[in-house]
Amino acid sequence: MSQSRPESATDAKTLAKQVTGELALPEQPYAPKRSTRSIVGSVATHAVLIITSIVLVFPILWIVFSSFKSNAEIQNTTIELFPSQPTLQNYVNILTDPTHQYPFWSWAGNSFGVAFATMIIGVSIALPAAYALSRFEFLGKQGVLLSFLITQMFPGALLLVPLYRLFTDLGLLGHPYALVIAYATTSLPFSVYMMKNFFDAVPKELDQAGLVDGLGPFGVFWRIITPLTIPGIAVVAFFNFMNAWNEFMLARAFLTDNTSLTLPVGLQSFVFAFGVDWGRLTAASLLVTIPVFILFVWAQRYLITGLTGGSVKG
Amino acid sequence: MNKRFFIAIGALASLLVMVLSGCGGSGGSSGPVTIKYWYTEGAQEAVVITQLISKFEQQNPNIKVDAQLVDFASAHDKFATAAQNGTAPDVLRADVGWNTEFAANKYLYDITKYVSASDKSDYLQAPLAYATYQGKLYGLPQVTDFLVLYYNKKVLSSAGITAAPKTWSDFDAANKKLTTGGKFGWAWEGSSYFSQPFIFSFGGGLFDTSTNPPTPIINNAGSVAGLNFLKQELAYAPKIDFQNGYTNAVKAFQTGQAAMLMNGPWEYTNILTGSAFSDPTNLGVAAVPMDQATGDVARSPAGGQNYIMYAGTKHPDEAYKFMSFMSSEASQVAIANANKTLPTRQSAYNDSAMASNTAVKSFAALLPTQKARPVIPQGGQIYATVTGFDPNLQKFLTGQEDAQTAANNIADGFKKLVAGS
Amino acid sequence: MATVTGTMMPPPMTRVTRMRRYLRSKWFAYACITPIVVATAVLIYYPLIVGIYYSFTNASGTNPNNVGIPFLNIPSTFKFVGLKNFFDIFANTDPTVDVRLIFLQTLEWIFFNAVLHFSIGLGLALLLNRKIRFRGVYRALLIVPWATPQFVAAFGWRFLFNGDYGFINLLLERLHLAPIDWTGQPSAAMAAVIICNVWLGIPFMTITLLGGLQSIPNELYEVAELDGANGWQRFQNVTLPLLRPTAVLVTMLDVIWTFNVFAIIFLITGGGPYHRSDTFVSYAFQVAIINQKYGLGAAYGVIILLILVVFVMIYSRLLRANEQVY
Amino acid sequence: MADVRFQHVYKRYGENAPVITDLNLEIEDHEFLVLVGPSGCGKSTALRMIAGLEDISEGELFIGERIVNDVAPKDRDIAMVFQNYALYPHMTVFDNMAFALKLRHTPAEEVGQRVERAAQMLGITPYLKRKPRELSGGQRQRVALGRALVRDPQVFLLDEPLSNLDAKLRVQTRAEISRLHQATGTTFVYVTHDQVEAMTMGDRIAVLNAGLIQQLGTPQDLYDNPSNLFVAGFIGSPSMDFFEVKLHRKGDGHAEIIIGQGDEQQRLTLTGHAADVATGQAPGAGDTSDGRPLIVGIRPEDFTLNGASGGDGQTISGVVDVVEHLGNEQLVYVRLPGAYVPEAAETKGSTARLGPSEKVSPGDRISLHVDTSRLHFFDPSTTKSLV
Repeated sequence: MSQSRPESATDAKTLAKQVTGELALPEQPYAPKRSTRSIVGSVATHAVLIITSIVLVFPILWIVFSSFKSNAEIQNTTIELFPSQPTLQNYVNILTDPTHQYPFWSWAGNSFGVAFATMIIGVSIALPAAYALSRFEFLGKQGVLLSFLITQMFPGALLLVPLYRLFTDLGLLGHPYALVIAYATTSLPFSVYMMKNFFDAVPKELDQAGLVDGLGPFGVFWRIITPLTIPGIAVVAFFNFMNAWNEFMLARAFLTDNTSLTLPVGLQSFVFAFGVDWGRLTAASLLVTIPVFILFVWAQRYLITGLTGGSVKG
Repeated sequence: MNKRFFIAIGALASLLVMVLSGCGGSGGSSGPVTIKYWYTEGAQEAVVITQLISKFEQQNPNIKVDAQLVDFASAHDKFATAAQNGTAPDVLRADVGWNTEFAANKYLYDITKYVSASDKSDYLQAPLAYATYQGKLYGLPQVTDFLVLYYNKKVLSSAGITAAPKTWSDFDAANKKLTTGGKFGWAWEGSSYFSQPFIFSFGGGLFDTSTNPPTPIINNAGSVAGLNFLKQELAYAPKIDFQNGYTNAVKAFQTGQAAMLMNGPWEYTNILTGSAFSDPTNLGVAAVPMDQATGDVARSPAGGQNYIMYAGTKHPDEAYKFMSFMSSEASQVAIANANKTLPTRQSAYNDSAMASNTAVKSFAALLPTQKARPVIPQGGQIYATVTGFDPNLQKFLTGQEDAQTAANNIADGFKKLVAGS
Repeated sequence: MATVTGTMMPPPMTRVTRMRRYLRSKWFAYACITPIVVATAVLIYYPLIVGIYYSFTNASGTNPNNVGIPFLNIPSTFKFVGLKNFFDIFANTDPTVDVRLIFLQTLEWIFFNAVLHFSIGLGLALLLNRKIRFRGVYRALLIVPWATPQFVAAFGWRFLFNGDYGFINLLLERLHLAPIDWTGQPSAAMAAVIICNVWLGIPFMTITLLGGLQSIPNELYEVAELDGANGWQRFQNVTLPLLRPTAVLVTMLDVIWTFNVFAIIFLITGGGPYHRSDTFVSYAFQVAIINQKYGLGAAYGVIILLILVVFVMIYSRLLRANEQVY
Repeated sequence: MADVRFQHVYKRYGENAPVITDLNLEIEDHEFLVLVGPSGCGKSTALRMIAGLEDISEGELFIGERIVNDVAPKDRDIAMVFQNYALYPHMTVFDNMAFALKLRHTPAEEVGQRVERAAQMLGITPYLKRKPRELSGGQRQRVALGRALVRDPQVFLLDEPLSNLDAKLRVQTRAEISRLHQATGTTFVYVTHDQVEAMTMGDRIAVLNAGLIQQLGTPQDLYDNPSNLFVAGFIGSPSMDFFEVKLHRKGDGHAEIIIGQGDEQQRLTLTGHAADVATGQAPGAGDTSDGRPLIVGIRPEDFTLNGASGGDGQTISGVVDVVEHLGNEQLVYVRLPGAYVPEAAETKGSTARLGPSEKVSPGDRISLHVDTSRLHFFDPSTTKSLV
């Protein structure tokens, strides 16, 4: 046997199954037999979980309820969960922008465009790199891996000034799409790391079967391995998209025109020097959150696999 | 390599081109010139501004105004960012404090040549001074403002207070009477800018601009006395949430929870939307109280806004046309009538259309209490956290530092600020 | 290579042949890796070097140390000042801010977030690992904060923390407790931003640790039970050691993410009062962008990098001990 | 169809000792060659070199008349069956089998026919529309074979193709692969660690250890004339029993070996071929001087139970350790003096293969008759066979 393939056949099979989504849900988790647990314990467990769930969901619910309240009602100093006179006015204000001051659609368009472009560029650069790192031994590989490990931890604050100056010199400051360059690049190390985990889970024999069947190295990558890691690619794409969708610091520092803002910075427009328009802010927040939420519910299972290298099932 | 791959790459590339051209494709074409304008008014104040802009566009079919709202709090650094990059608006409504700073940084277009002597002499002297740097004109004053004492007439009279407090001891006495049963004598906004009436009225100040560089006097005896008095009177105000101090204070006054408030003319129309002022005549306007010992000195911080033009503008003539339209007598009157803010032109005060504007008249009467702001290049940053003004004030108010220490720290911050380090 | 059938040993390969042969087998790997290497070199490492260079200058966006604006024909006037920025930071000379406190706050921020994320996450994971009713429902609800964009969370919590009509203080009032001055008191402000970030981070911890728990084979518990281990002993001797690799990895991710958090601090407290809820990251933004002190801001960036390098060194040792990825 | 030739092939990873050292091997056209050896011996590496999946550090590899060192796998016209089948999970069985043909732009009609034919041969026609994950292990194995079969390649490579099957299926598939070889007449190169597979399937077997070919030959040849201790221990189940002995040349031209020392000492008088070897009369025999230490190998079937206690110089006695009844025979583990256990041996200790009716129980002291003409001699220092 060659030294480079330590995993046993059964491992490879399980992993292959996992990649193709075949793996059944994990066996029943270990649980002490019901009889050994008292009713009191069970009630306590549920109580803790219910309280925690409430605490975790409440801030979002509060935003939901508030978005249907008038600003006057929001600023009421008595606790009032549900709007007494529910109104859609906040949503109308956001979506139609009657005062031409808060171009929500421009922000959404910018955010979507930036996030989408980040996703496309990020994935198309990260994908082949992750494949190479997963499959080949080559001179400099350790260096590349180490450099990714380090850059993965660079905070935005570190690159803030130099990127700000670089973008200024290139005349890119203020253009939302210039952010794509920064976003796609800064999320690359992590994208590669995640994608590599997905590739690692695909048995190398499939590459070899492809080679023997008549494919070149690119053909193997593009026609065999890429189709097999579509969930992984989707997760990396989602990760890139979300990163760009949520990024605040660089957007806040680099964007100036009201119409060129992305959503996070745009929404900040409702926080004025002299107060906050909570009605619009909550409504807009909710509008921003819902699509992300739907995507997230789908992606989170795979996301964990990607983050933890398959050592953990979601 | 196979066909599918190239198709994918091609699609990707064309997508990128489409996406990127979306942001680079504007401008450059002939036809009407587009002027980008950033305004910083709040939603209510901005109504008249947008009306004026469409009027301007009607009168000048060759000039389009791309008017964008930029929040006042972030307008300063957004303009600075955009100015360095060439994407700044042609015209900006800027706080008077920023005018000198931007001019000193060479971000601004010298408009001296456009303004005739007669036009210049129509502007009030104090606001015009803020637009002037090293003898050149860098902006046109839009509004001037200062703080006044708003009071709830009904509440005061029912507490047996017949007139608005003239001195701080009146103010203190009134607070003692008014603060009962969940109600407060006054509400305070909780930020450095609003501490100035106290600092100034006891003989203190921010800078002594007669020296070069200007010397901080925020830590002189008068300033410290003012700060101590402020803290003492906060016993009669609702607890301050520093992040939301401004709105909370205004709201407390609007709803009758607090009987007095120090704020500017810009807030007048908004205050009237409050439940305590469904009868507008219930709102009283008086001068900021004075310290008996110091006397009737200028004690209310002067503020205001100017129209300024970006040095990198490609259309200075059109931009100036727009600026001058916005600060014309007619426009100033329209703004004053809509927002009850103070015009910067002599002629505007004498305009017949202003006759019924009692609010502006009552503000104008208090103009002598206005204390000019130091015209220094760093003027725009005096109230920014960088100087430590707000941070140290907060430390003082929350009992972490005594007034003198806080004031000394602020003075150190001011020193660093003017030294430019 | 020439055919040498017949000779005992082929002639030794020359360096060039070796190289050519190497590239022939590895060209695809290099082709794959080139875009990313170029991208990170140009957009991460080059800016990094520029940033380090700036940290030795007094560059700023305002006169007299202007970086220069080619667009407006303004020449650059900033100068090389050596280690002055770092001296200023370490000597704590800025009267407006206590750098030592910001350092401590950064540690405080990371420590409380990491500890609370982990302990709450583990607790919930253990509860959810039991065979209980409505497990799916709880799990779904738990994910809500994770799916919430950071800035929305920040706005939401800022709303809840409002001193006047914020839900939390209204609730405290209702319970006849003293309302908390969330933005005025340093400790309360720090608590506020930590609470928001803890809220955001719990789901990730819970779900990953739950996954880790579920991947522990049942047999081990059964064996332990046969060996006479009670619940706590099983937890100690089976759960904890087997969960360790997962725990180490997610804690590292958590610490990195937490360290980088900016929006929450900036949007909830703005770092206030008087910088008492600032971390290095949020403070660096104020210095660099709001105050346009690029030189000083870059110096903070370098310090942040140094902190991370130390962290990476410690952690990579732990990682190696755990035979983790990379 | 083509032959495959290794000429002085080396495989190194970095600076480490080579994984394969000076491999010279000619696999003939139409031949079924088995590469066998313990894990890590380099057999898979050698196979993967033929496939082009592993670089050759030094030396040449020929397929037919062509040097293929730098030929990409796709251009070598070989097919390979992988240990874990390596079926493309995202393709149906049909597509899996048709994939390589499609890549070679074979007309669709012909692809269909060839897949159909191969599927029929392997009995997987009903599953053509299924995805691999819907198949059992045995079915997947057939698909993997089918995928290689439709190619009609020059060389057919199989890398431990049976190791993931259960015992029964393994035996069935073994025969099936042999049939396939006969049907196609293609060169087969088969890698396994299981010497039973090697013995049952290979025309010739190459035994590898530590990157070196130990012996190349027909199964019978390997079994009868292992060239060294490794092959002797590796081939055959249970393994050959080994003893450290001393050669004693008697004056009368006969020779005997002395097993064990002191009280334990036992002697066996050599006969037949073994005696020829030990006395240097067989061609190629090495040093056979008196008193020379040797390692002697005895196949377990060369023992028979001898009720009477020896004295004829053909008997050796020891204590029974364990008895395994297999129905047709029984394996008796005996503690014998001087027993020697080489590394590669499957069974540790001495084993005798006895008839099913012999009554032997653990603890018994038994005498075993040895067919002393069938002993194998190895040099203890070189481990090479004395012949």
